[in-house]
Amino acid sequence: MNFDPRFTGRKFSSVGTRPLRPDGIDKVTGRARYGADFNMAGQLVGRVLRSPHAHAVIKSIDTSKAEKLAGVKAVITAKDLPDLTDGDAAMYDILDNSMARTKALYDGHAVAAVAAIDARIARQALKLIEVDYEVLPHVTDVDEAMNHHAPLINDAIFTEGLEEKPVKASNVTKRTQFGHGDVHKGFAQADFIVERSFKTEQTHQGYIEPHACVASVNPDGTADLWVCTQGHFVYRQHCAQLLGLEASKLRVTSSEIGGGFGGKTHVWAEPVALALSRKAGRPVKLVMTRDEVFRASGPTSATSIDVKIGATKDGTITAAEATLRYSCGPYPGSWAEIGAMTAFACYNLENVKTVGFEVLVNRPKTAAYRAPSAPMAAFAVESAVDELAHELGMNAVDFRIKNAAQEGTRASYGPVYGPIGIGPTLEAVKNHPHMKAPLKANQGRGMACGFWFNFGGQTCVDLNIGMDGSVSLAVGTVDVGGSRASLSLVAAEELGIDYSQLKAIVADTSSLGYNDMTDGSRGTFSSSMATISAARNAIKILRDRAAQMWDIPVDDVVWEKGHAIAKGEKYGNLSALSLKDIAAKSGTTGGPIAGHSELVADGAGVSFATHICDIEVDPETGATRVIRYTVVQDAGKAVHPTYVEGQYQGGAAQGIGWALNEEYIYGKDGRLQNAGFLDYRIPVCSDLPMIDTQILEIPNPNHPYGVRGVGETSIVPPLAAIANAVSNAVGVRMTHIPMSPPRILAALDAEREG
Amino acid sequence: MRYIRPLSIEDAVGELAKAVGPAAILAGGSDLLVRMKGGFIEPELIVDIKAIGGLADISETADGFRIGAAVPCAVLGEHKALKQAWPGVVEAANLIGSKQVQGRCTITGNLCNASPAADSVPALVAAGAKAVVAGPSGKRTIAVESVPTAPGRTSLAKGEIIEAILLDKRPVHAGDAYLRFIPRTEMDIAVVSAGVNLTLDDHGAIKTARVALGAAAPTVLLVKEAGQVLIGSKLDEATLERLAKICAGACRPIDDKRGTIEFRRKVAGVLAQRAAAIAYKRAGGK
Amino acid sequence: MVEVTLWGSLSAVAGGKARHDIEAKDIRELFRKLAEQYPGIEPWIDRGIAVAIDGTIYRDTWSKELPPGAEIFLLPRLAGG
Amino acid sequence: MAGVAVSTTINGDAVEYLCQPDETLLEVLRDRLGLTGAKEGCGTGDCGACSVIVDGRLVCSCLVLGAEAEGRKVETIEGMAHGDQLHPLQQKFIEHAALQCGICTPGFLIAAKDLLEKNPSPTEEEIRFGLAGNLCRCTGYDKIVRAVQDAAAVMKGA
Repeated sequence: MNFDPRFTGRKFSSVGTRPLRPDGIDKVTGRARYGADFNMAGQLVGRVLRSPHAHAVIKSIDTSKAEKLAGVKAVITAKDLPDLTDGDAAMYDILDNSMARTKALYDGHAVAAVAAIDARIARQALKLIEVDYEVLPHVTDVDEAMNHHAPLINDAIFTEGLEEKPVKASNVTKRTQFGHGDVHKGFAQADFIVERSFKTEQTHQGYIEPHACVASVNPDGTADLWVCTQGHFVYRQHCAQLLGLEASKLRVTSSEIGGGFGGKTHVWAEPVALALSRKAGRPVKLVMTRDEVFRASGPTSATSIDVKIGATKDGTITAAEATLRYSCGPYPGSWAEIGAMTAFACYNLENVKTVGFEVLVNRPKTAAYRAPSAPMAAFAVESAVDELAHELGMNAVDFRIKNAAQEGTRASYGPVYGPIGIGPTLEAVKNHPHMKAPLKANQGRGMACGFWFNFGGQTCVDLNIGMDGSVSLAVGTVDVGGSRASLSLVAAEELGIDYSQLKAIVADTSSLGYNDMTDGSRGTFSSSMATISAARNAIKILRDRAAQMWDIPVDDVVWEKGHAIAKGEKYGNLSALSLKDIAAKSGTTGGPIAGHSELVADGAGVSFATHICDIEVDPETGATRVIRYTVVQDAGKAVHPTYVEGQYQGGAAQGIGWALNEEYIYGKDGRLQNAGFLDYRIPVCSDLPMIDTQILEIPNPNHPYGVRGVGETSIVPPLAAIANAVSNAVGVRMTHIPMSPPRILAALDAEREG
Repeated sequence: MRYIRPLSIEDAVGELAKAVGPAAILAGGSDLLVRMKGGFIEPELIVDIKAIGGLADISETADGFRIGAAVPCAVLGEHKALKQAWPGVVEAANLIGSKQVQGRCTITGNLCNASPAADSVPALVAAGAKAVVAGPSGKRTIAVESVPTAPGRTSLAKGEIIEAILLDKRPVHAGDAYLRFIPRTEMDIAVVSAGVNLTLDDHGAIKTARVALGAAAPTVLLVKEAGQVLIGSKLDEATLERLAKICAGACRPIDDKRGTIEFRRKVAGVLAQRAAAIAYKRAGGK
Repeated sequence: MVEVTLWGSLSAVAGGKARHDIEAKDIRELFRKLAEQYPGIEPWIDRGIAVAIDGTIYRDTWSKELPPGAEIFLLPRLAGG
Repeated sequence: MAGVAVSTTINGDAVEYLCQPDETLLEVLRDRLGLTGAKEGCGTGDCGACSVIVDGRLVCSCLVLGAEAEGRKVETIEGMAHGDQLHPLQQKFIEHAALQCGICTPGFLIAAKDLLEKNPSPTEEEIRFGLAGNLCRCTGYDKIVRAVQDAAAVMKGA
């Protein structure tokens, strides 16, 4: 496809307005159908048996009693799934995580599953399955797992990326390194150096909708899967590959999705549901309980990070270094690598070095969570940057402005930046009234910056024009927060028609070409590019049809404001044809009018944000209260500003929860102790103030409208912004996230006792 | 499994007494249904007591208040006279769970669930509340603090039901208060809590005092020494400091997912001080 | 001829050198030539390598041209949330 | 297990069903009656996504037995709009973008309706504490609170 993605600086009529979303009424009336809201005839209920041990060899599983229970239609274990032992390692891990083959690797790891005629019988059947475990020593802490004496989780893993090939297996799967210059030289030039270690605990995406699917496999090898996912095409590929189905015969329909934030980018129970259906010969509905969601679906990494930053008296950073250790769960990942890349991305550094270590632990497989790995690295770096500014006697914002990356700066992760927004967000924060508002006793203000790459990827869109001139837009990126409204605006903009003439839907995998997931802040960025391309292709056809209707050469027809116009004085008496006029005649001018596009949306512009927050601390109890919060972020171009604000506010709220109260708590037995919303404490309505937003628009040169992804960056600064605010309120540097009241009170007491 | 909805307390007691397998009493269900869902109990008999006459009412008697076992906590908050007489008890009851849970949960259920962190219990213990127990061998009235014996265990015998909680009529110059510490602003279980109930003499000095702590030991603690230290004082700083010290010392807390031993000790003292100040003010002290 | 910089871990399998001068017109040719020269790179390409051209990251557009004099940087292909 | 026969009223309509003694009202609504507007986010009363109103009281339907609905009046999200006329809260939630994924929306709307019926002029703080039993992970609550404020203003004016 010859599609020119370059930014043109056009004036907008639809983009940038705030119309009502097309799925609004369904969602306020309870009609919208989510993962668990769908049923099929003859459907069975699937339930999964999970390991109560953090680490154990599965010696044998006896399912015979469960199979004999009346109402049970299928029981499966890993033996009923393909054995990928000598195949693709990544696919092996995905399947092993869905159903443990030889060892249970974490508390909650699936070991068997049943399908029965109702939930009660299914639960009863699980109790009849006898698993003989040989319990092994376990390790759940990231630092302990790196210790030489730690129990080995996978004895076939030898650390990659070391200069010398290791001779012993290790829980460290990979070492990665980024940076440039010479940090030793840089630190030698510094007048002030701050060096600190930080820890962050594991958090969960905390979507309110548990994973849910309905799977139906037919004897002829065709299958249907209804599922809440961020990427139904990816689920199709994975499920087909894992179960030996042909991808095009497995139709995956994405339901409305009740939150994902990265956690619904991986298959968990879907291969199990398909396998149960195949064995039972009936559709199977499998819905996780909240307990299962926490114990067995994707949390983020727990981390341990060392940071060292040096600067000269005038406030110039001379060197920056970080070592980052990230937990991956029991399977290899690249989480520390992302942390190592993003850690210093906000700054213009002559000498910088980051090293990441990927660490296996007996916890659930780490999954992406909104700008995965970046918030923890930003917490450590932005805390140290604040401390350094303090030591230098410089204002924290001015210090960052002085060292901020700009166009032409070599990023700490390698390449040189194009036009970027870190400087403008800092300037906006400096001038924001929030920075000047007075603080009361026990209150502190903090600010911090954040970076995220943003991604693009494979994208496909169909745009169909009905004979009445209405337009349907079929996209393949799942709508997680209003993208159907944004993409309708883009189509309306390009076609020159009114938003109300359009309706956007998310098409299933059999109706549209492949699309990557809605992840990496790519949904609106990528699908808007494909929508523009599809609309332009449709316009070509519309011009051609108008030319036919007028019987003039198509080159003389231009498209303006939703109309075909005959160009040139000789056509003076031809009045413009609207899209509707042309559509009405389409049956006799060549048939249906549609615009299709398939493309790789590359060139997603990087994204920066700076946040400000005020926190009040009760010095007697360590209780915190968020008094005020402001988000400033570059959107490139805000297609639907209300939903951009929503992304900013939602990310900030998740970051606030992470900073203050959310954490996975494991007992000495390696079992998760807080697998529910009661003790995994996400922010409630009364915990938060209004979250003010300021949208900056520094156009992305690689998108026709200048759009950048906006979904993820907003979760990056809050951990550090809040840590800086708490530290400023109480005068003690907080180095362990979450800053729960017991941790704050302990830090205060330690300080008081001197 | 059977679900029954008896119309009299005698029928309920009779059904419970003759039940062969595990039986459960259902009032608000906010603990029972969670435990059933988690597979922690599988009752063979569920006795819904909400249709029993009188159990869903709050009545004012010559001696004080009688709060039926099936009265949802939200109703306590809507009862003006009760709120005025026992603001600490009512605010404690209104801290349990969310608005949704408030519409269902009961203080009797909160007491019988026997959690050391139950919100209404320290306030009830501080208030000197009593429980009316109906059982196969008749009725008895006991102090609420004698109901829980350990986490999840009560002193109630098979077939016994608490049918009401009794609160005394208030003298002039009386006030109570309850405070808990939670990490969020709502929806959490108390990490530690304190209930204080005071009466004052005509000069504003404390005449009687009861202090109870929650989530500080296996059962809610009535800290008699803490009450004694308040008597005769007008809550001067030295008294408050001693109160905090006694409360911190009386705690026998544990380290768990909600807090540490150190944190609980320290904050128990802080909350007792703050609750005492509120109760004192409510009693008319200056 | 373009100058290509590899990130730390990748340079370890490319003779320990971060900078390489390579005659390549687009990303596809760049990958092919790198793999010819350093066979150890091939599994990395299979797992995913992103190419930053003057700061813009390309993950899948292997037909993307490499303009002479452009800043070319190879990065791991990452996942988002 | 002995089934329990229940006669109740749901959104003004007389409804009869047979349920298991341990079956929750949420399961009955969703699995027996096809009223899937109430969602199960936790099953333990901690998220509010299953909120319904029973005899004028806001409750989590996951913490009510189906058998308990006998003789009661149950209101669910499916009964909130009158025909094609959305309730002002529903309208304002759409206008203010008070929903992103929308899974918590039915519960929030029911809880907000109950809140405004009991307190037609709530302060921001009263709204925040009144809705603290409903978890939202997408919005940070900002736009939800604004939508409720705006709906309250409209309803008072009406």
